[in-house]
Amino acid sequence: ETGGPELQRHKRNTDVQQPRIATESGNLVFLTGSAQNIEFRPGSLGKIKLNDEDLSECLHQIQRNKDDIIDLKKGTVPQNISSQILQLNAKLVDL
Amino acid sequence: ETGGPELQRHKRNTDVQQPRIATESGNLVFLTGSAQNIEFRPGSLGKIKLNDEDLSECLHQIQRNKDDIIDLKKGTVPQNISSQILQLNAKLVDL
Amino acid sequence: ETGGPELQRHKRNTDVQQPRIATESGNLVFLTGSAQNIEFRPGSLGKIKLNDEDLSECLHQIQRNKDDIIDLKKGTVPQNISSQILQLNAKLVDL
Amino acid sequence: AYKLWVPNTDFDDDANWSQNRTPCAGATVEFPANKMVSVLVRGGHSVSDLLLPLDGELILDSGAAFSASVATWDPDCSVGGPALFRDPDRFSWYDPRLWRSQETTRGLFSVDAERVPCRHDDVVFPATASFRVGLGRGARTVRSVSVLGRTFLRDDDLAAFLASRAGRLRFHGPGVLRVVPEACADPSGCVCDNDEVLPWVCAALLQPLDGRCPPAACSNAFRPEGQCCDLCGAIVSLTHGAAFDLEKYRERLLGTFLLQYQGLQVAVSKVRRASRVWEAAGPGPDTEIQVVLAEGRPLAGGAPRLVQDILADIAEHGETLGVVSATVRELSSPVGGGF
Repeated sequence: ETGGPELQRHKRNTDVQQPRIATESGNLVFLTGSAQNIEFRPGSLGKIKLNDEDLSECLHQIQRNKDDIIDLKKGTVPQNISSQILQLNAKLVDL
Repeated sequence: ETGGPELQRHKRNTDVQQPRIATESGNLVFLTGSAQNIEFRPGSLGKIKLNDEDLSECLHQIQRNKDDIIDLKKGTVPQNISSQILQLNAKLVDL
Repeated sequence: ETGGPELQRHKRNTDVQQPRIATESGNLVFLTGSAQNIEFRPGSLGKIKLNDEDLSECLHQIQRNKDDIIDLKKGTVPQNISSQILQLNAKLVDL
Repeated sequence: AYKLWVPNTDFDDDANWSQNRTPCAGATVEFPANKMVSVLVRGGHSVSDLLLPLDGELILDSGAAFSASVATWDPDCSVGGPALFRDPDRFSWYDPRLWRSQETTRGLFSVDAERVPCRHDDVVFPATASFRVGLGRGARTVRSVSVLGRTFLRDDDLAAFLASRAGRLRFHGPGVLRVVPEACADPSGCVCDNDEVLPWVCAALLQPLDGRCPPAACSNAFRPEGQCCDLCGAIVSLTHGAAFDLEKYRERLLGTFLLQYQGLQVAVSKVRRASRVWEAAGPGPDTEIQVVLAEGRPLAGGAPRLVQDILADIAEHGETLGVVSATVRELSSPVGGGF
């Protein structure tokens, strides 16, 4: 008789996969169920550090790199090229 | 009786200041207080991996990208442009 | 009496470092042995999030940035430069 | 019949910790490095240091949390050193104290060998708790095994699970566990088939007593088939016919007689007759029904009267009950008793 509800509860629990902190041959592994996230929410002054690197700082650098690349792609011509071409044009005009 | 204020203080602290590993609807959440960090320090030969990606490798790539962008910004002229301009100059001299 | 062998065993095991979740001045620190990893494995539909940022998305951006930089380095000449150089050539031919 | 595994490896269970209490606020917590274990965490815990096993897992239930203690810690907490998680390998499949069956009704008991899973039992490990089982040596066969909400009825499936990481976290030892999905189809009962493993069962049961049985409180104490230590009371052996129904007979004893006898417990099961060395060799069934009447402590002395009631009942209703004959095998008397 006690088996009934116990088994019932049992069933429900396995459907939602619980997050786990696992160790595998000394490796530390964080796992979640199929649609569940792993989230880091440091306080406003708190950091997430990977060894000595600040992860938020790294992520900001990714964005800055992206922005720089967009600028570069816009084809802002290197200054010395522009000036050389201007000089060439001038010389041709002077012929 | 001494437990009263202690627990009280404890309570307040867990709400605000303590870094925490918690679960929210099956998500695994790492939280820190306003000025506390979460730090991951694998051994010197150990890695930090997101699924199969090596995070340190990713972070190095960010730095490499940044360095490359600095180089690109310096306006190092693409070789074929330089050579074309040299040819133009030569032709003009030969006139 | 059981503590004896238990501590003994512990001693021997410290050669292989146990993964550790520690506190240092209120910071939450995850540590592994010298060749051991720290790994994050959300479910197939789960994400790794830093506050509201999707970390996997960030890592993809690193790769996209890298690809973009490679393209930029190949010296794809900005269009207006190419056309100006073509014009110069044409003028020289017409001399 | 099913057998439910009782002990757990939960973080929140006091019994799993060296000081018989869960780690206090700010504790240093230490798991044995080389013991694989799966540990369910239900509550919130404030720890200053958590040393994990090299292979294992902490499963975080919905209310679970680990927080790093900052300013608050229990001043008594550092007394006695770190909170050590007790050896998760200490639970043996063969330990009768670690199983529960439906026969825990007051007045009924099972002999020790039948308190661990029998050949036709369904074995259930509750997934509301984490656990670890030492399979010991040898091969065990049961009807089914339920683990983590899955019921294994095929041997290949069970073997694959046991070899998986989830399986290795929960089952260990060289022993082999098999399933043969045959229920006991005989209304007269099925032999438990644990004779071979009785030495292991008794070793596990008597381990806290240094392997010695407590002295019986009567003269003529006896040891029933499948029991580790001597009992006081009586054994009645029944030769059963085709109409015998073990469950119905058990209920009959419980309902008709047992309520009148305080302090007496009854175990009814089918046992192999051949194993009794003093049995007169001859034709007949190779099994019999062992009815054990066990006196509690202090001795109430009701066994002889209950034996008479049982014999009288069989004399009157034997044919209906499917009992061919009944023999009183053992009958103890109190030490210096006035019988």
